[in-house]
Amino acid sequence: MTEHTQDGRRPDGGLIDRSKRLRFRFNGHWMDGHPGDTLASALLANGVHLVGRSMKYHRPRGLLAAGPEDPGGLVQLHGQDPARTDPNCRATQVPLVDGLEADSVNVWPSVERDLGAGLGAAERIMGAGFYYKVMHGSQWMWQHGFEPLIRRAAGFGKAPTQPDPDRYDHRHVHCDVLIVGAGPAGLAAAQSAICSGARVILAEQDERLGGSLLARDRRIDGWSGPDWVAAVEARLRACPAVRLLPRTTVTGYYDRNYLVALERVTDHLPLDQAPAGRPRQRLWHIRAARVVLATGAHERPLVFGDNDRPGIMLAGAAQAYLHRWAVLPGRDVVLFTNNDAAYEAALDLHAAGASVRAIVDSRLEPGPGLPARARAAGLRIMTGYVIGGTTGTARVTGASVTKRDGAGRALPHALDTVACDLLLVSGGWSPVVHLFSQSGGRLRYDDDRVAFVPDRAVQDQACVGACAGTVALAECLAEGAAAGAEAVRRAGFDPGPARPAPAVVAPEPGTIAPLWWARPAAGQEHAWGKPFVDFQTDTTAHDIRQAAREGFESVEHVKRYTLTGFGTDQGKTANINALGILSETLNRPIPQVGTTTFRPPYTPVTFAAMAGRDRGDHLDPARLTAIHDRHVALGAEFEDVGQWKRPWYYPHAGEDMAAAVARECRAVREAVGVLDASTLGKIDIQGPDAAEFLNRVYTNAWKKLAIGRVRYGVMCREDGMVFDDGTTARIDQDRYLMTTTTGNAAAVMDHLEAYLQTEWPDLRVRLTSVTEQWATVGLAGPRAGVLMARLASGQDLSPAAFPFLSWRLAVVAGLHARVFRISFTGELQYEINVPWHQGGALWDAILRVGVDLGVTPYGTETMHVLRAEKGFIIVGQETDGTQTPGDLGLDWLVSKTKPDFIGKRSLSRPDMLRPDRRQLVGLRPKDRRPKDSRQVFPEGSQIVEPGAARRPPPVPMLGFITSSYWSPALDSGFALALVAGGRARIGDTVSVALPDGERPAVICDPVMYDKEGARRDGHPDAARRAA
Amino acid sequence: MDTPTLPAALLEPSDPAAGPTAGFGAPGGPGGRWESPLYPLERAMAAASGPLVTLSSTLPRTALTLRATEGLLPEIGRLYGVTPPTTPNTWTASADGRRLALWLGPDEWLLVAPDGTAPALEAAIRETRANDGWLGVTDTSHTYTTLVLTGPRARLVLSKGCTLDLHPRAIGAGACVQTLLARTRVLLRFTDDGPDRADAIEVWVRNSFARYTVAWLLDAMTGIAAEPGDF
Amino acid sequence: MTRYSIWSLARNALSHHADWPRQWRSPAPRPAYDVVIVGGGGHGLATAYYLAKEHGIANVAVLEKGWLGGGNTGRNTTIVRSNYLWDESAALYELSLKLWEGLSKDLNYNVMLSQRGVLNLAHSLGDVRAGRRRAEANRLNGIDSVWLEPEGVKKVCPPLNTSASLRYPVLGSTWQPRGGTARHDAVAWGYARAADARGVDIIQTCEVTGIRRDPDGRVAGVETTQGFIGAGKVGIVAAGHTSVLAAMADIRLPIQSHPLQALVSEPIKPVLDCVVMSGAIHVYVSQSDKGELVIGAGIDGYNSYAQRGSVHVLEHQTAALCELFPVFARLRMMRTWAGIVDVCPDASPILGKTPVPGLFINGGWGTGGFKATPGSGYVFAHTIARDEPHPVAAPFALERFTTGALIDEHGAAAVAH
Amino acid sequence: MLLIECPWCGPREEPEFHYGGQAHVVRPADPAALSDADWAAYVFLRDNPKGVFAERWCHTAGCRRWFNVLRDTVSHRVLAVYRMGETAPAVDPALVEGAR
Repeated sequence: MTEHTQDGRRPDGGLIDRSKRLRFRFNGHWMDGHPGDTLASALLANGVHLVGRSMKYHRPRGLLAAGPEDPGGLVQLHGQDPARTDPNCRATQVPLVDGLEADSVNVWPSVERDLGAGLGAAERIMGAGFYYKVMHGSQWMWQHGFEPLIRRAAGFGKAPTQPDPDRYDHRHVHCDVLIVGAGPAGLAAAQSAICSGARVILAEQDERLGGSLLARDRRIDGWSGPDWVAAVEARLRACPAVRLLPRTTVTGYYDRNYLVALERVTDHLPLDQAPAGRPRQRLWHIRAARVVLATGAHERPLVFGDNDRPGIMLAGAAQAYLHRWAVLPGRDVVLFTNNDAAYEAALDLHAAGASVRAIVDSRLEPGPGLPARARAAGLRIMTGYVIGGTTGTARVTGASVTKRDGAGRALPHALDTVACDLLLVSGGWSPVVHLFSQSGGRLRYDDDRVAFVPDRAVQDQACVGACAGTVALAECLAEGAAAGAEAVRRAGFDPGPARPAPAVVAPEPGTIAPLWWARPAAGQEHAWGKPFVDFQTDTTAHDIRQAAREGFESVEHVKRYTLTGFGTDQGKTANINALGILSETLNRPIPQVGTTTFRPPYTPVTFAAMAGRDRGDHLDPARLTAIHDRHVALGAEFEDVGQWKRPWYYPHAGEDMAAAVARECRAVREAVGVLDASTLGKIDIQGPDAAEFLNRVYTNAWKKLAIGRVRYGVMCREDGMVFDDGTTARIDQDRYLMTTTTGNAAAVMDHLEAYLQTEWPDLRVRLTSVTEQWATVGLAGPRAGVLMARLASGQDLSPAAFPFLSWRLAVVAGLHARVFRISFTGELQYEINVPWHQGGALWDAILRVGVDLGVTPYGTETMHVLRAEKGFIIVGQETDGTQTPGDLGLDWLVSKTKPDFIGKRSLSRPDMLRPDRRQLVGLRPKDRRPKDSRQVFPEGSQIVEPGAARRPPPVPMLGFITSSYWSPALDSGFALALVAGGRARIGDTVSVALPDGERPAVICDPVMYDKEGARRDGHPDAARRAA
Repeated sequence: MDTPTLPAALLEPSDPAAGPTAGFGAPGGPGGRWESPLYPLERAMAAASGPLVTLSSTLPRTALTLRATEGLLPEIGRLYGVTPPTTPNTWTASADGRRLALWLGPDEWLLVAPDGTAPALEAAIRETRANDGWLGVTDTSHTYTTLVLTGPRARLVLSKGCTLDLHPRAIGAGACVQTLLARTRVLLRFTDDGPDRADAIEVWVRNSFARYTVAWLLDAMTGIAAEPGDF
Repeated sequence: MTRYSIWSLARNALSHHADWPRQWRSPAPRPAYDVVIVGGGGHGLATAYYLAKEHGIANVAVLEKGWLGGGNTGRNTTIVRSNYLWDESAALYELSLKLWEGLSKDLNYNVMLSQRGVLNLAHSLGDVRAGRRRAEANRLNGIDSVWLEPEGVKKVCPPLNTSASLRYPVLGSTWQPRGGTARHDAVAWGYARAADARGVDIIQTCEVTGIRRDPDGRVAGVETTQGFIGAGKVGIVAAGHTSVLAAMADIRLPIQSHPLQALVSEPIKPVLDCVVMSGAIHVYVSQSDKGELVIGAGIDGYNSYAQRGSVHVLEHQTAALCELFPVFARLRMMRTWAGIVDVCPDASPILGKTPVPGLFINGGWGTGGFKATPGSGYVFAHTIARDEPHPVAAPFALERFTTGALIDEHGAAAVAH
Repeated sequence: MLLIECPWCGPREEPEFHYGGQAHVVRPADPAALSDADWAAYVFLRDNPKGVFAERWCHTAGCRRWFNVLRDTVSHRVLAVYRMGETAPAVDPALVEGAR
């Protein structure tokens, strides 16, 4: 195993802590680095340039950049805990920690010897759009032969195989000024915004403030860049209204200055040093009165043959590695540039002891500033030349310099192949306009700067510094300061007197001339190897030209056809070059070819950070009734009904669900059952027009309901379809209590409020939800009366004195209660409402007092069986939003005399009058076998004419089964169903179509138990037995 | 402030069996007359509380949801001892601080009064109905579970799940807002009832959501000491 | 049309792909056409293709205001399936799926149909009932839909969390093996190339600004940013702008336009081999051939033409994703976008004639249009060519809102809304 | 994420609100007098403009009031907020993206 040493590290300088050594492992090799390093800088310090392989051709790839724009340096991070493996991390953004382990992605068996790279001749075939042109002849061959190969080859890292153990946080904050980016312009903005009283947030993606000041040799007011940054940072930290957010990337810019930022809270700490309970990452949601974008610029590479080898690096990145991390990324250096500014990198590396072999400038006439200094330093400058191609495999070994012909094309033969281990490239700078564009801002192409710059803003914001296309440091500082002060002023604060402009020492930025592709001479276009545009997706200049040739002229088409910009770097270095090449190909100016819109996120955001705390039990609230703990103690299984947890059934030891439900059913039919019905929606309706209101929202008549009485009602939407049902009681002269279904409670409340506030504001009606004011317990069964009498001693709540469909105030188990006589089971039933906080006490009392009566808790499943035996519907089960009241056999509930109610007019539309509408009926197995619980048709089964299911599809369907159960009382399976014209077909035999064949069934009345309603007031026999 | 000339029934519990110490069991405990949904969580709430933030629940109080037109407010104020505020998102209190009126909407208030006074208060307010067919009053004493967050990082904890501007400059004692906390509707009442007139923020949540909200808050409080405390 | 094959590819590789012809021409608009299709997305291009292929009507222009496939065709999550509840929908989407299955061959263009199967998860007893009902109806309609219990779901999709401790556990799922995904851009490009080869003029950056009618009310042509173009018949196939275009002919529609957002993860090695949809907890996910997890959810609640949605919607859907797939929690969201979907009250499209003679509408597909592309184009071409609805299209006529014969597919849409 | 000015509670984030679609659609006084087509128009047909849209929102997580909003469906800019029963105020066309 090779022992790596930091022989790329300079003996002094840099913003690293040399007093500490950090051990890390890359592709199995142990190496050293220092605090302050990124994985990228540490790798370069150890002489490692080959970091990964590209997506399509598996070409060796190294580090092109030093920041988030780097396309190639993707690694999979491992930790002690395999659940924390992290694919596709950018080495340039991974803070080095002790014990870090990283591997190259998308390589097999190793990055040095990757079999994927052996595609050889096949590469030649794989031009743009290659996939679309083959394997279209046979779906089978494509899907079973070719597609699996493509899938296996694609993708970079591997997903974890275990759940993420980390925590993630969210914060919501508001501020007067949000400054994005803490480079010189952002810091200047912050400095002039603080101490005004305005709330300022400064977000910086890096762990250090300073931006380009950390990567260049600059002096401000006599301070070095890092020292000036430290001084400003100290001032900012001293101001309480300023929130500094380092390691925080603003990833999204949404409507009304709403921005989202990802803070990496503990990613830079070794696991054992992360404080307990701290989240791994935090997603900030920021609503800012004004935003200052100081997001800087990205340098772009040049496009030429084999421009992708490890050791080919952006000029500014090399400066960053040198100044910030004291890493000399190469000793024999060639610079290829189309602009003056990049000369500084050659000068810096020269000063640091590297040998600058050549500066190749595509322009004939460089500017007077930095190029002159380079010349003065004795560096070899070749103007009017380009680099045609390179040599090397795992690292660049040479650059072939060639002249340009009359058409500006690179000649196919090298004038000179300059040996080098570092080839610096600079194609100019692209302002980081991503957030500006996300905010809706329009971009403008600036010919002088050869870049898209912000144009018209649509939100309250300012762009400053390199983000605005400004290059000179002094101007960046001035723009920042002015924007900071302006932001403060707009927020209503006084920024105080402007600071004097600082004295700045920085080189002249100089000029640039576009060079989108050092395109080889006509007919020799492939002489120099592959000219890569997108280093991650392996798009070449040839691909772009081919796309244009094939008719893909929109830049969006070209991107999609060639996959330019579809990598994890989202084309930060590639998109503008692709556009330039397309522009040349189509012979149209860049503004006419267009740019792409930038969408969030600026850099990728961890899914779990998006989810924040909304994971596990916090995904959605579980609503619990006052009696919940009793159900748990009784061993209940729960059913999710909306957000509610409702007891489904209460299995005893050794019982399965069927046995438990059968026992509960028998208890209700033969003794007394107790049900927690607290989840039903309850609405207190008050006001002199309440009856009129009910008349309009329900299909039946409400004006004659007496105080103390209860009525069942159904409400429709305007389309005439049943929306909800429930009982409503008249509490007082102008007061009613409406109940709704559990799942629809909020929807009904919204529906009613909407009509009151927007359609009928003249109705004097007030609605208040009292769902959670009351705990509701139902007692049902022939012994319910006896139990009720015990609970409400001294009060006559017997069926004789307390008629069906009425309610009473009573003291039940010593608690003030409202008791309702309604029945969803067909048995004598009381619904006892007590204040929520007393629900537990009521439940306890019922079980205590009723123990000798066989009082049995029953769940929703038993409730469903019992109501289905009686033919009662459940909204959402017998209905799916396409049933009228008539379809459900509820015509008797639809007033013929009321002039109007919600949905009435819809009921007379032609389709509502069809005789073959699906109608609610009962269904019984034709050949009933007692005690055979297998004779329960599956719910959802379709109903067909006998024999129809044996014919080829499509098979006409008559309807389907909405509810189906085993009935202990009927000793039979039975079902409710919606069947076309069903009410006229009672007695007919139809087939239930099951996957394994038809089952004959007989259509019957939906009320299958106690049709005459004899049990509603308590079965005399049962009551007598109980007594 | 109106001078309270209130019948005794509105000041003290009319039902002698009510009140925080009454009932079958201990106050707030299982089986009690006022069984808090939080009794299994009280210990965890205490354990999670510290100098930076505390989480507790309140003792029972009467709460009435009042629906009225503005013209009716003076009369209700005279009766109740405090006039319901017409400034949105604020609350007012009687001179002795025992009766509160929280703005819920342009025609809706929450009256908060000593435990056990609901029946008498409701009846008394209903008396004013003669003046206005728009009046509605509903006892909602048992609808909510009320939590209290105090401490210098109480607002920070809320800001993890609440989109409002919770900066003291934007919202302070005297404010009450209905909003979302995580995935639940809440009513936040801001007071300076904490030690040394520091924040004490009431979080009113409907009973069925109480455990979710507390579990969420406990999670949000985890590791709060390691977090920069600036707000 | 140069036929694509491994041989043509090899031949072109020799010339470094320098000789590929244009996939479609870029003609200037002629003064008039028999049929003008407004909208160069998948549905519009398919309509033009089938007009030429099935009905011999090749004097057709497809007008696109931007670039082909730049609307919802290029913005959707590419799910293909036909397991719809009602007979009318089942007929339409199954016709479509059958066309999908032969589409690459028909178009001589690999649209990368990947029939890796679609799960529609059930998380409540209500979901289970609805899912079983749909699977049974599908089966009788000849659609390969089955019901899976949780163990079967786990077998089909191992990374899915089927533990009972989930906030909303997986109680089962419908499973359509023939469902899957396709490469959305390729669908537009493949249809464009094939339609062009049959003589259809495809005109990009040509925005329709008005619909001109004869004095007798019949459609006469369209005003565009490239001038007036006469037309015997006009078909509006402009998802996201159906209402805007219909308004040019004074037609009001029961359509509202909403943002629909989607996102992808960074590309990872294959880990998910089917499409998973959960209407109840609002997320659906598949893995593309590039390795990205492609994730969608429900629409944003408000009307919008901005191709931009609200971030909390994405947060909710990623929360749902982390719940169903805890092993995906550390992966990263790489790209987000939004389309504009035209939503009908019954979650079914409007397909057919309008009150204006010669004017036809195909729209209102909501979140589910992509899967219908071939079938929609096929029946719409028939409807335009014959001036009477294709039998499969007939139930989707605008009149259903008057008669009440809605086709309520809320339960079958990806996410109920 | 929209920021909507509730007429009573001030600016609040979108999740606190419920969307109610087109504003000023008046329920027919006598539905029985309408033809099927006219009734269908009331129930189903809605404006869907690209540009200024008068729509209803309810501050469900706040004061529970319904109110009207004029909003640009292209820029998402809220141009005006007014109460139920009030008429829509005039809008400065310069602020409307959808008109461009």
